[in-house]
Amino acid sequence: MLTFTLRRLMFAIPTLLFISLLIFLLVDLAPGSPMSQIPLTVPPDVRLKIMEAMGVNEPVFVRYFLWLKQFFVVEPLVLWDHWFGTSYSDGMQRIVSWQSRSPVMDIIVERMPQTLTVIGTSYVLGVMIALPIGIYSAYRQYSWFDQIGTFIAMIGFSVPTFFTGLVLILVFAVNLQWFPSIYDTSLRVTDWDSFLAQARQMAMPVMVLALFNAAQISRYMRSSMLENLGADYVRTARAKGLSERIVVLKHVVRNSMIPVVTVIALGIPSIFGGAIITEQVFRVNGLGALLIGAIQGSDLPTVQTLTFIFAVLIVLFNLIADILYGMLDPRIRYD
Amino acid sequence: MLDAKPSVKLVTKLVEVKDLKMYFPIHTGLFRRHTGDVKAVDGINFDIYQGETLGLVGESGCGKSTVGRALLRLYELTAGSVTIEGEDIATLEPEALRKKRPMMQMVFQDPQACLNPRMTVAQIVSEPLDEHTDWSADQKLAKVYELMDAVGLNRVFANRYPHAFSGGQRQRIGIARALALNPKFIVCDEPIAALDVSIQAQVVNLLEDLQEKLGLTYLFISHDLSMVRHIADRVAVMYLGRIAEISPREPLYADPLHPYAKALLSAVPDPDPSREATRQRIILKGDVPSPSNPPKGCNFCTRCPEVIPICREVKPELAEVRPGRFVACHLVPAQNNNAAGSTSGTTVQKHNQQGEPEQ
Amino acid sequence: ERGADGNVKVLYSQAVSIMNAYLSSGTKDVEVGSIVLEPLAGFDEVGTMFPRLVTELPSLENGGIAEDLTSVTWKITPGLLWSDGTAFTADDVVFTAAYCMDPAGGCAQLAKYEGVQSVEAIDPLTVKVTFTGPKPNPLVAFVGAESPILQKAQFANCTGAAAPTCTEANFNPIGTGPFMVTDFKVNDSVEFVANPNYRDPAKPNFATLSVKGGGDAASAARAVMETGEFDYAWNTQINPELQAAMAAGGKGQFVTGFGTLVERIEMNMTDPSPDLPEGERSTAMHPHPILSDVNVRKALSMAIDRSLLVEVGYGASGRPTCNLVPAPAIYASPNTDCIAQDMDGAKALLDAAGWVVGADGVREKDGKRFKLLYQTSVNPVRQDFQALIKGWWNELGVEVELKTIDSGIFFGGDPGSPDTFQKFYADVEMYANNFPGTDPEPYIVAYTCDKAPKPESQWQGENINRFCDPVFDELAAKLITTKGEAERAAIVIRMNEMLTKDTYTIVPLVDRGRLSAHSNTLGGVVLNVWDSEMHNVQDWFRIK
Amino acid sequence: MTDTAPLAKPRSQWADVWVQFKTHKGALVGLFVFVSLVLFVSVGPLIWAKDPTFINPDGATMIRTRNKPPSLEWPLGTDQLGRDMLARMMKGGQVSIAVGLTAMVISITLGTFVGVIAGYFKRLDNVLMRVTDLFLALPLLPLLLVMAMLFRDPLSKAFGTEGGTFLLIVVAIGLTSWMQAARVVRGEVLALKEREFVLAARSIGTPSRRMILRHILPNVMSPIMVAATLGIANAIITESALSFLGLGFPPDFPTWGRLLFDGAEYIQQFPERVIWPGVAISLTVLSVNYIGDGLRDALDPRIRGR
Amino acid sequence: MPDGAKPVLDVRGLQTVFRTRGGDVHAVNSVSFHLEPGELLGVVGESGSGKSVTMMSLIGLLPMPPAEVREGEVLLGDMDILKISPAQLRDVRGRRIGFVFQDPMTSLNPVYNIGNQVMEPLRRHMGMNKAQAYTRAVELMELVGIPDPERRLKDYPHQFSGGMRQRVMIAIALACDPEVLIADEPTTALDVTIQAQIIELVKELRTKLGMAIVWITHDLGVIAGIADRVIVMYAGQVVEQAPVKELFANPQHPYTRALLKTIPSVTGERETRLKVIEGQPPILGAAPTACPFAPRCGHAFDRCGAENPIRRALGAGRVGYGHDVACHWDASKGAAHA
Ligand SMILES: Nc1ncnc2c1ncn2[C@@H]1O[C@H](COP(=O)(O)OP(=O)(O)OP(=O)(O)O)[C@@H](O)[C@H]1O
Ligand SMILES: Nc1ncnc2c1ncn2[C@@H]1O[C@H](COP(=O)(O)OP(=O)(O)OP(=O)(O)O)[C@@H](O)[C@H]1O
Ligand SMILES: [Mg+2]
Ligand SMILES: [Mg+2]
Ligand code: NI
Repeated sequence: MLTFTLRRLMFAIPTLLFISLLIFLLVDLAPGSPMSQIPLTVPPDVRLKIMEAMGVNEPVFVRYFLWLKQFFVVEPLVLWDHWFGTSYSDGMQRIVSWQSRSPVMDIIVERMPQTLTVIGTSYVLGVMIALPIGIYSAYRQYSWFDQIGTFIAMIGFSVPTFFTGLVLILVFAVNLQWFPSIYDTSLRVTDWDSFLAQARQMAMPVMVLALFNAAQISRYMRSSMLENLGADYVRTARAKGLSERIVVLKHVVRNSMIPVVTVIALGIPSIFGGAIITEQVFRVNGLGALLIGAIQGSDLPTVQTLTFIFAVLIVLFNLIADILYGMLDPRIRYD
Repeated sequence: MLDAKPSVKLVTKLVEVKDLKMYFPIHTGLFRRHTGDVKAVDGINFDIYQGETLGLVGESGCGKSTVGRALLRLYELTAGSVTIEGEDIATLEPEALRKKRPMMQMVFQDPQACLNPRMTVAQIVSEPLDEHTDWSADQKLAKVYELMDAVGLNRVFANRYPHAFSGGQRQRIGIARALALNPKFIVCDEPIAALDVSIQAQVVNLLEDLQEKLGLTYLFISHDLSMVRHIADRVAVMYLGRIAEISPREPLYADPLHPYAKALLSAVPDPDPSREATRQRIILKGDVPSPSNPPKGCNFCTRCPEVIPICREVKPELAEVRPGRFVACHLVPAQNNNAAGSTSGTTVQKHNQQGEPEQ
Repeated sequence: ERGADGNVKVLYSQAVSIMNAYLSSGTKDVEVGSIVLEPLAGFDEVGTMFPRLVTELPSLENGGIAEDLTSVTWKITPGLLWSDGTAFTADDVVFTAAYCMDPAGGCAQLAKYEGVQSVEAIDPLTVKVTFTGPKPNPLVAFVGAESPILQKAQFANCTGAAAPTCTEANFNPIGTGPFMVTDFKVNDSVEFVANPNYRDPAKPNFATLSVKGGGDAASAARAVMETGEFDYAWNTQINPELQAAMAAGGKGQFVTGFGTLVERIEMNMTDPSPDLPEGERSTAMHPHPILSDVNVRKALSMAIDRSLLVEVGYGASGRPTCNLVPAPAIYASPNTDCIAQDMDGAKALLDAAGWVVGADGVREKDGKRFKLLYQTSVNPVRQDFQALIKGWWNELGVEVELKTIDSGIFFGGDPGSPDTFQKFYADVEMYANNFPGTDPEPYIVAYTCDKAPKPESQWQGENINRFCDPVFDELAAKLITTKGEAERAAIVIRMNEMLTKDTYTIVPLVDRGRLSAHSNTLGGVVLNVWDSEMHNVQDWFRIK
Repeated sequence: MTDTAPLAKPRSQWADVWVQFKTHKGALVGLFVFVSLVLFVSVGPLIWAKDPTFINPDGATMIRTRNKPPSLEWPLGTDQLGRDMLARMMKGGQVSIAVGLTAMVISITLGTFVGVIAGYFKRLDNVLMRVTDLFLALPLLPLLLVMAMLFRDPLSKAFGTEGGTFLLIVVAIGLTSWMQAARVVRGEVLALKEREFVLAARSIGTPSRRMILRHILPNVMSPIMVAATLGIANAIITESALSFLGLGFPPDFPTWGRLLFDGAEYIQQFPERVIWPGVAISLTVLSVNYIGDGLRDALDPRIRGR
Repeated sequence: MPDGAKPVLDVRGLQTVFRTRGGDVHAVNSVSFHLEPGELLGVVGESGSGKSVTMMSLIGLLPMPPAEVREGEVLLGDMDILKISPAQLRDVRGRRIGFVFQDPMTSLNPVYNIGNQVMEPLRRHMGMNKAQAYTRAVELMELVGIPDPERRLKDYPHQFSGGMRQRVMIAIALACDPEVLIADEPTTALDVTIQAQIIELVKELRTKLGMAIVWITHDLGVIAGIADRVIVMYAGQVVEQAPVKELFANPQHPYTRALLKTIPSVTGERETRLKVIEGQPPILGAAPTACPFAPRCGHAFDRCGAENPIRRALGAGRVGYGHDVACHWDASKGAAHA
């Protein structure tokens, strides 16, 4: 297992480097410039000067290698300094956003909490809803419960989140006034009241995303359960006189989880990627909103850094999914 | 019988297998270094004569299928040579190999799995014709019908899908496919294992009829020893990638020489309660060792009831211990030393194919 | 009383990315920055300049402006303190100029300091700005929210190439304004508290202020007008039906103000045909095969019903206009002859110009079809305008193909992209533009021949239509040296009419007002389109 | 089983599929709904011959006819510019369904191709799977923008604006959504490769190309069908997202996605305007999904064989 | 009762139907048999003849739907286990009736270790705590001949060979000392040498524990070696029942006879040509109105196509005890049965 992990990690490095180069070239080639957010009233010569100061006009490979150095040398050093109070990174140029002129990593760190709480909660909630629904739908295949579950899941797939978000706002924020329509990122949970406030402001975005995630995962769980419910070992378990609850929850679910766990693990990078539309609708302003804003503003350092981190996460969770697979299923061993 | 009725004509070797090795590599570690092998077939020698049926028996996982597949070069051999009609299959170029394929065919173990569920019988049977002839559609169809008649399938079934057939019928489709290009040599890899007793007999009879009619040569792989006794002229007993014994049928069944062959034969239940009650069985203890890590010396030494110290040290070679009987065992001393290691040194006489006495 | 009214919440549909207007000229950054950083003088809601950190405005009368227009002297109000308690001095003003004029700094407001030769501190409370030559409109630097004063002590190490590294200072500048930053989240939210050292001890009325950013205009308006979560929403441009519905809700109200922002159609005077080799498309080398004819352009303008456009797209926050410079009043041409739609007249004009209706209803001339590509940025109102105008032009016998481009690309000016508004690879395009402050000079002189975007200048340039008239160029040269408001206004009006009414090079459509919303419990809001909308946050109060 | 059934006339595989398909109620309803939708958008405009982009050039009339609720004259009402919603729904459906189907075909073809090659040729497996990772990691927006920038004009020149845009959109969607299908197909092929009938074909001497076409592809149809049904939904929604980036069709060109997005602005005053396209998209996705369910069952020999 | 003690298991007129889309499938048709204490009953018949379905109907292991036990009673002692509640039935399964399935490769849950699976019935039925169950599991493993049980209990099924897995299955079935052990083709998937090991093991355990066993197989050789009594099934029905020696010596039903003839043996005369049973097994559909073997039967006459024969005893005794057969033709007379 260890060598398998190491091997995969080793192969991941060239892959990731290549991906990073491609992302860089792609974002650089993409039309749009960091000037698009600047009003037309700013004259062209001033624009050119601003671009120059940002370093936009350097040749692309110079910028790429500078980014590489910043990402792999400077930023880790900054982190080191931060933890151990040293000052190795003094005077080194960090990756700086063209839009806000602040280090991209700081922005990412700043955005992490709301992304993790909102998107993370919705993912966890989605999974928690999806699993029982999937299990029960499969156990009672073609029952009313199953049919309705299928129907709702399909709706969950097909209705875009901007639409569900809007409907929720109109119902719960405008008409019922239960929940705020705008997420307050500076809210700190210190007591029961602020906890309630936090719960209320998370309610709607979490609902929207949980519906979407649950729809997908419940389908996987259902089909996996269906496959395993007919397996021979289930019959063996019944022949031992075990109760249905134990047969299903102990024997079938654990086996059915094997493929589903990898699906769930592979979905986790998308938490960090953020749910772009939902974040915008409710102004959660997490990483997804950061990325989309950066892309619209052609903020190359931010886009590059964020997408590269996502790429790392994708590769990493691919690996984690494989390892989980190996751990859950004793038949698979990676050596 | 072999001795009783010596053949008048000198029989020719169709297939010559020399020191065949088939290893499946195991790669481990950070750099996927080649650290070991599954020695599925570990250096075996035998010949198959024109028109005979060689039975290949042994327990599950001992490498029977691997031998069968290697013979048709469905695997790239690790070492050794397989000469069929004077041409070494192991070294043929892909195109030459493709040209050679019509003369050697295979019938598979699982009649369900070896037929593409989305092709009709006609499509399945004519696939070899599509590949190796440039006949018109009508010619092919005519040949397909002819083949279906030959294996006893109603022509009406030509447009059906495999799922609509019983196991025995499916196996006939597989046989028809194998016959399409008029092969000389057919590897039958457990063709009856998945079938019902009553249907096994139908398939075996069919194979025998075809052999008689077309002069085919079979390698008949099975672990059903009673069926092998019925169909094979000579039988090879394999254990853990090596051949333990090759003998003509009757002497083997009457008097197995290798301890493993003895155990194997004694384990076959007899459908006669009175005989079954009195029969003495040799029950082997323990499990088959892993083919990736076979024991030193004789590979049967871990389970052999008659094991002696030398077995654990020295690998016994296959040697002719009685006329036509080859055994790899230290306990069975060779009578004729110069024949050690190979069957090629002696002229094994073919037992009469047609003249099986009608007792 | 300072801080008595608790918290006020402001919503910007574009999020704030930096508080330092010199590093980003995005309107939202400038406006939110103005809560902390102040210029020496600002504009009020009618566009009149007034002193903020100085005792009086420099003028020829009080000697603040030199007779020869080559220098300005500012007198700083005594006793002013930065929010950290240190004294505000002339050095800070001098430093600010140096900060922005540093060639390596990439200052976004460099245009404000154009023509400035030097800035010096005469004494701690007197600053003198010297220009390279006579400057008819000298009160530009240090005036308006775009050119606020930075604290020297805080930014001393942040000049030139080091400017972007001072994240802390850029996010949390020390200022003289009514509030100070306590928490800054990039592109998300900013938290403020009242500045204890603010010059008016009774203000601001609110103890804290929060600015949240992101989302779209409709939901921003909703947060004020329907759910009441916010007190003020900036730039809530939504369709008139929704405006009406929300206004009826009773939780808040919309406020409108008109500035200089004009939605217009620009006619391409050069040939954008894709058949031309790259580098010759939309350049002066090839005049436009159809639109070069002034009557054709006029007919296209006459076919448009501007009132209807306003009604569909803007409601109360827009009004039809025929001018490129709609305000301030003295600069605005009285021309209104484009307001009434005249379809028949337009058809007659085209007939006269030789464009006759062909078999399929599309006009032709010399075997050439009257077909236009009409592009604009992605925006629901613009798409409605496109559809409406296309309908009218179809009625005229003109075939119209529509195209929309993401605004990031359209306005991005990337010379590599074919879709920027400067490249203008279309026959007509629509967008809005305005000018900062009250002086239209830089805005109007941009239409001289040499300012046309072309490959040699990396497609930079503000003369989007590639309009070229020597008479206009002469007027432009004259304007730059003319002093006296009335004389300048006459020239501007003339130039404006040359571009619009005389040649229909630019077809103005709508004078777009600013539409913002505030809740009924927020008092003291005065919408100011000439300066920051936050120009008087210190006066805001809670209506109880 | 069928062995002793009276000797029926030989049926083609598709006839069998249809027989099995018919027993799946959901699939039949889905098929009916989908065919109705296709008829609605294709035959509908012939019956309801209003121009979906027609705006009354007379301002006064236009103002009077905007934002109308459903009535006899405008069965689905009118939009904010007085355009007939019924005509727009039909026209929009043509584009959405065409884009959905074509983009799905492209993404499935690509995904199947990559999946089959990766699964079948062991040497290419690692490379292709890393390419799949790469596509998963690439930021889609810049990718689409670059594609539009590079290919929009040449395509428009070659196929006209609409044709060019259509091609660009379907290719863009196809290129960015094949990864899931590729992963699924690869897994399936890996398993299929071990099946004995593939070995049987090899013993006959069938070369790789024909092996894939004859033996592998027909047997990965079931997972492909599933991916296909999800693909249509994805493509219809992605198309609408593209038009907001200005990468889609010209703005006066209605599509369901765009109608839904435009209608969202008016949801409070005229909710029907979002309901029409919303229901249409959901119905399409639902019906295609049920059809896919039915097809998957019908194509599965284990089920069909029962 | 004329023959022996009171049966431990008595099955009467069992009928099981599968409701499928293509109509009902009558997989088991009025099957009756009984099992005496300490007896080993062999059940033979070709694939699809309803052997497994019969046994699984007894303890409700068939998926319902589509399966449905229409009629019959199954007396375990004095209790009709078809009529008891699901909870009571669960107390019977594993506790009083142990079950060994056909395919050892898939019958164990791959994700739990062997120990866990062996201990499960012990804890469920015997109320043992973990430690007790563990001790017992070790004993059981030793009983079925698995060396080094302490270590092997921690292993997972895939680490066991087929034969060892089947031993584990047997250990699980024996865990609670059931009165009845039902072994459904326990050796079909195994090699001859391993099969011999398992048969040897069961014989040994039977003498040691004295339970009644039902042994399903289609290998007559195995039956000959271990069974006391045999029932032959064809198309969901019992066509013949007899003590093992009697059956081999004096088969009555044409199917049994044909079956016995098809098997080649390793000893004795080698046939030049194998005998076959011509034709195909019937398709199970509606309840049979004719003898299902009639189409393949050499002795069939018109009555066979019109009436499904019921089991009749040969000689003295009654059906189910001694020798009985379901056939219109009387082999001993060589003529139709009266
Ligand atoms: N492709 C392969 N890769 C690695 N090992 C293999 C492969 N194919 C077969 N083996 C191993 O080679 C050995 C022999 O396998 P083979 O299939 O030839 O056995 P067999 O005698 O045919 O068994 P059975 O009677 O079960 O068919 C086994 O241990 C098997 O696990
Ligand atoms: N779920 C089901 N639905 C419909 N028919 C079924 C189902 N399960 C079993 N059958 C039918 O019941 C009949 C009896 O099957 P059973 O498994 O008992 O046969 P068997 O005698 O055990 O055969 P084998 O020796 O192959 O195990 C078969 O014809 C089979 O087709
Ligand atoms: Mg094999
Ligand atoms: Mg069975
Ligand atoms: Ni069938």
